[in-house]
Amino acid sequence: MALVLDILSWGLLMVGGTFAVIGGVGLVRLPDLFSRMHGAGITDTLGAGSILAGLMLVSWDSLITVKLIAILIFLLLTSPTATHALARSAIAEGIRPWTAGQEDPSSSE
Amino acid sequence: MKFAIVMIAVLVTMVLALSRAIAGPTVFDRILALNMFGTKTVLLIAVVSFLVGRPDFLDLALVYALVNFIGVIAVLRYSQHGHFGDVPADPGDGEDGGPI
Amino acid sequence: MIRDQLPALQIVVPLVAAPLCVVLRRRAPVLTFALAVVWSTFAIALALLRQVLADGPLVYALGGWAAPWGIEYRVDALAAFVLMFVSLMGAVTLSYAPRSLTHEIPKDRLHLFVAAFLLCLTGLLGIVITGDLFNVFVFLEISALSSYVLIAMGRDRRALTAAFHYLVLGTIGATFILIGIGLLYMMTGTLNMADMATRITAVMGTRTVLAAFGFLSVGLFIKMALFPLHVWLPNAYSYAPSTVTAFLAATATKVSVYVMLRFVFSVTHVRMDFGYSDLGALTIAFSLAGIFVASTVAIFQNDVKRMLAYSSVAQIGYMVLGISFASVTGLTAAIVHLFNHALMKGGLFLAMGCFALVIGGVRLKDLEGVGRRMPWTTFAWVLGGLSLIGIPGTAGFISKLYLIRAALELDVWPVAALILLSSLLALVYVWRVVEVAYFRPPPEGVERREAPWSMLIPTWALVGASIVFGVWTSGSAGVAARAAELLIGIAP
Amino acid sequence: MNGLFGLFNYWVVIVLMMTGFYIVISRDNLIKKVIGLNIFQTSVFLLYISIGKLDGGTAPIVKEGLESYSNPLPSVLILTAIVVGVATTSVALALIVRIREAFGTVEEDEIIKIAGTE
Amino acid sequence: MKRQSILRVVSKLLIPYILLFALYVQFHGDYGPGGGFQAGVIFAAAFILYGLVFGLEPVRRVAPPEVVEKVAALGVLVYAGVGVVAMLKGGNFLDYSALEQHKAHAQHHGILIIEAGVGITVAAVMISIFQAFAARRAGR
Amino acid sequence: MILIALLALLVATAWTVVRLRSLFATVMLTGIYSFLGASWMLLLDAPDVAFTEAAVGAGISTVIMLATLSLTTREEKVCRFRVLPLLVVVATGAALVYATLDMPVHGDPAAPAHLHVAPEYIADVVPTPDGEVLQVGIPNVVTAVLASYRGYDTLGETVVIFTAGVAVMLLLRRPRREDES
Repeated sequence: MALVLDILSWGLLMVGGTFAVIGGVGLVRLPDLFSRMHGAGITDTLGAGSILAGLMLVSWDSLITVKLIAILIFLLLTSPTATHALARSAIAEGIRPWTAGQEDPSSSE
Repeated sequence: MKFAIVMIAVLVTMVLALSRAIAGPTVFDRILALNMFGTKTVLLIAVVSFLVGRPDFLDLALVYALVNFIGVIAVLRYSQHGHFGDVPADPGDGEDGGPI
Repeated sequence: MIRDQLPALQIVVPLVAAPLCVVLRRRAPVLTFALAVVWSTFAIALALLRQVLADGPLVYALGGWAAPWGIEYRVDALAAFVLMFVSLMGAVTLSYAPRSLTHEIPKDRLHLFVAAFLLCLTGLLGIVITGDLFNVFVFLEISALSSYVLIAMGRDRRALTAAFHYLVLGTIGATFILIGIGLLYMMTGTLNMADMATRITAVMGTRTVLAAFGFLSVGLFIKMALFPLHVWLPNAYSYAPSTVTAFLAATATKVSVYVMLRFVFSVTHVRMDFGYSDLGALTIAFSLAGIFVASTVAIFQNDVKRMLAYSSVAQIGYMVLGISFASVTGLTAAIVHLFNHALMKGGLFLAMGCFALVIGGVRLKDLEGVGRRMPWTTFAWVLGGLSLIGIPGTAGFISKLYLIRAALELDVWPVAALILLSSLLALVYVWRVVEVAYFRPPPEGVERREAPWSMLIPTWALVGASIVFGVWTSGSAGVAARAAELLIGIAP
Repeated sequence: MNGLFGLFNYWVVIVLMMTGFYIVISRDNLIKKVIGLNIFQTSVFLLYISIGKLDGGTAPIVKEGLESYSNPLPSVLILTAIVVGVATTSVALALIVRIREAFGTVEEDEIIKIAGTE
Repeated sequence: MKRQSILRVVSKLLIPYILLFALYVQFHGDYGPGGGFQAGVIFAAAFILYGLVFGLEPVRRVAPPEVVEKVAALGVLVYAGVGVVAMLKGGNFLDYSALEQHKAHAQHHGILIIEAGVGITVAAVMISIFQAFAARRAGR
Repeated sequence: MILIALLALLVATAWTVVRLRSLFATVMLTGIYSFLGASWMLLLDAPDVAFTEAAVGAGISTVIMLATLSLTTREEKVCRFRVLPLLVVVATGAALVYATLDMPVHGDPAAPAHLHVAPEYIADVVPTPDGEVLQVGIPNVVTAVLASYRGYDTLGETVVIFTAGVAVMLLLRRPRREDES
């Protein structure tokens, strides 16, 4: 049982770490705000989710797991909310999503 | 071991987010990077507290998440209205309006 | 029982009074209450001074914990003396305040202003009484924060920039002090001054302690406005409300000088044999430069408040000069000048407040013929001015006398000569005002109108005291000499 | 935390402190000054905290099975200093708001120019 | 931001839990990181979030500036009051041991009360600072 | 390793703050700076401080600064290089580096700070002036020192924050009548 938990947590942590880095690369490399948002969104939910789940498996102690769950719920609630509000504000400001064929908007500013 | 690897991954992500926050170019890019940086810090704290064997410090991670959320909302609020006073409840608030 | 608790009451009374003022809120009760508080604070300080002079230094363990672990108050003759005159200044200036405040502060915020004043007083007293280095920083910040806002309450919009400028420099100074404290803590492992004094001997010559000393000194020099770090002071004093200027000019910089004294002599034990060193020579040069430059600048000011502010910078030079002699006489001069300068500068600025209230401006040309319009206020101003110059029979004379004696003791007669010469500069700027006030005709059509009694009495009390202490020196110089002996470590 | 890191750590913190200090004294914009002040102070906090660290120690919250703890005193001092820092910041910013209302600008050189004409 | 429904719903959902968390930090300070100051800040953060999302007026209704001002003073009075009571009971200022017969309990209770004082002051001051800044509009 | 990485990030952030003219971006970076600093403090065994720094530096300060920006300006007008400040800074920095040369090495258990005063706090055996040893009995030593041994400092801290509240209200509260000149 302990071994299974250990392997599972290894797996989750690694997956989470990978997602985090991929999202980070996306944040830097993707061409415009909205696609970057997508990259950030992945790390915030999936990356954070897997890492925290991995940590939960390590600590089968009650209080710590409760705290981890609280953090996870908090992140899952706030991060998409913030991103959503951000996207709406950006639209309201007049920033339009970049579509293929356009010039790279990040180079124009 | 696994904690160390994840920690490094999170650190790398933080560096990437920071570089986006520094580069911009629009305000919203920076806000996005700020938000991501905050959540990554939360993860870093969580992982590190396991790494050094004091997982009872997770309260801190929760505080970071909370502060980060408020920070991002404040930044958004500022960039949108330009002030923190009362917003006149105008139903015709243009693009901003309408329930989802 | 009250006797044992005096040191705590000294701080607790004004500290608790400040939030109570915020709760009370209504103008009349707040003012009455605050006046009662400041005068009882002064009474406590007097009782404390008597007790210390009779029984020797007092130690009070806060929270009931022994010293290096807990924080303690340490009241010796010097601390009690400074506490006495700081609380005296608080009491006198606040008694003077009501009339001029209604003139200068919006009505619905008066209770907040009084609270800030009390907090400033608490901070200054707290710095003086404590025996813990970090606690000095905390109370320094209480007094600093409240003085920033007190200054910003001036009617002129430049008061705001003056306050901001002071805030930036003051915070840099405080941060330097914080760095210095950190380095000292690193080397000794303690924050208690008495404990540090014993533990620092082992690491005295190390580069870290040297740097700590440097950072603390620079921080304190900024706070006390020693030339050339005085840039914040002239604007702050010129644009602040009169009451605030009088209070701060009489206390804030003095308390920083006190901390310097405490740190140099109680913690690092500079003793007689150490005396006149290279470092001493350097500070002597700086303070002399400060005295001359600031006095000269003062001569060319047309705003009298600003003139007095520059004069304050020069006076700080005298105090630091006394400290750098590192002898009993030199220290006596510095300590007695703390007190005497508080009296005369307080009096002078209060008189300025009277002018400002009645005439509306304090530029030289506003004061033309004021000797005939407001004879009592002007005469008070002149007496204060004489004391500033150091005419025999005034308190200022006593300070300079000790200072010159200290210089002669060390056989540096050029310094003594320079001190005398600098008095001539003071004579010039005081004379400029006297000339305008008495020998120019007042503008057409103004009547003789004196400042209200509630303002004249406090002004005269301070000016009168500066004459009294010019004659009866055992009350000031006697106590100062005892404090100096204790600091140098030759008294029992 | 080897020997090499021993002083290196302090030096980087010093660089941070000086960066903040430079911002404070070199910028005309009042808000930028306050930001510099913030960075300066935060870096001093870092200096203090590194004084408190003990090799092999953990956070000073006593727990069964742990032997060596880092020094709690710098933490306590810095908690106080942080509070002082935020208090100073908020007063400074309030002053800036008033200055802007009175002078119409927050650039020091412009304010000096305006104030000089009075 | 008045019209952002998702944000409003999520914030409304979160605020009670933030307040709860502040209380946890306040009273858990003896055992873990945290204490009066941190709790006060988090408590104020809940109000600030409310103000950011719903506007200043609702916050002023919940926490009128005149009341907040007095509450801030109250916190200091609570703290100093413990010290004064200790003095009245024959101990030194802030000597909690003098508060009760059992000294260890007295220390414990003393710490709890003064931490509450710190929390009250900090929360009130932070809220009032936010209100003061938010209520001032540029260009007026 | 992670400490060095965090320090490098801190330096990068601070230097960007020097360069950037957009105050808005600067404020956000200051928030990030606080986050980084707080993480660093956590790693150096100061969780209470990290807690406070995160809540205050990244939370409250950011909000107040943004509020100030909204009432003043977004952009710094000029951002020029200046020699004199640089000299002052270099001199100060040199003095500090000079100070480090005789310092106990980072983390050294034989440093005076670890041998004096602190051990009694941790062991909870602090004496009263009468020599009696009294126990506070709280696991979090930082809270014990903060609230009991050095409770007077904390009272001072509370008063400082109260002073700030009074100051801000004095400065920013609108007068009842609009006659303030």
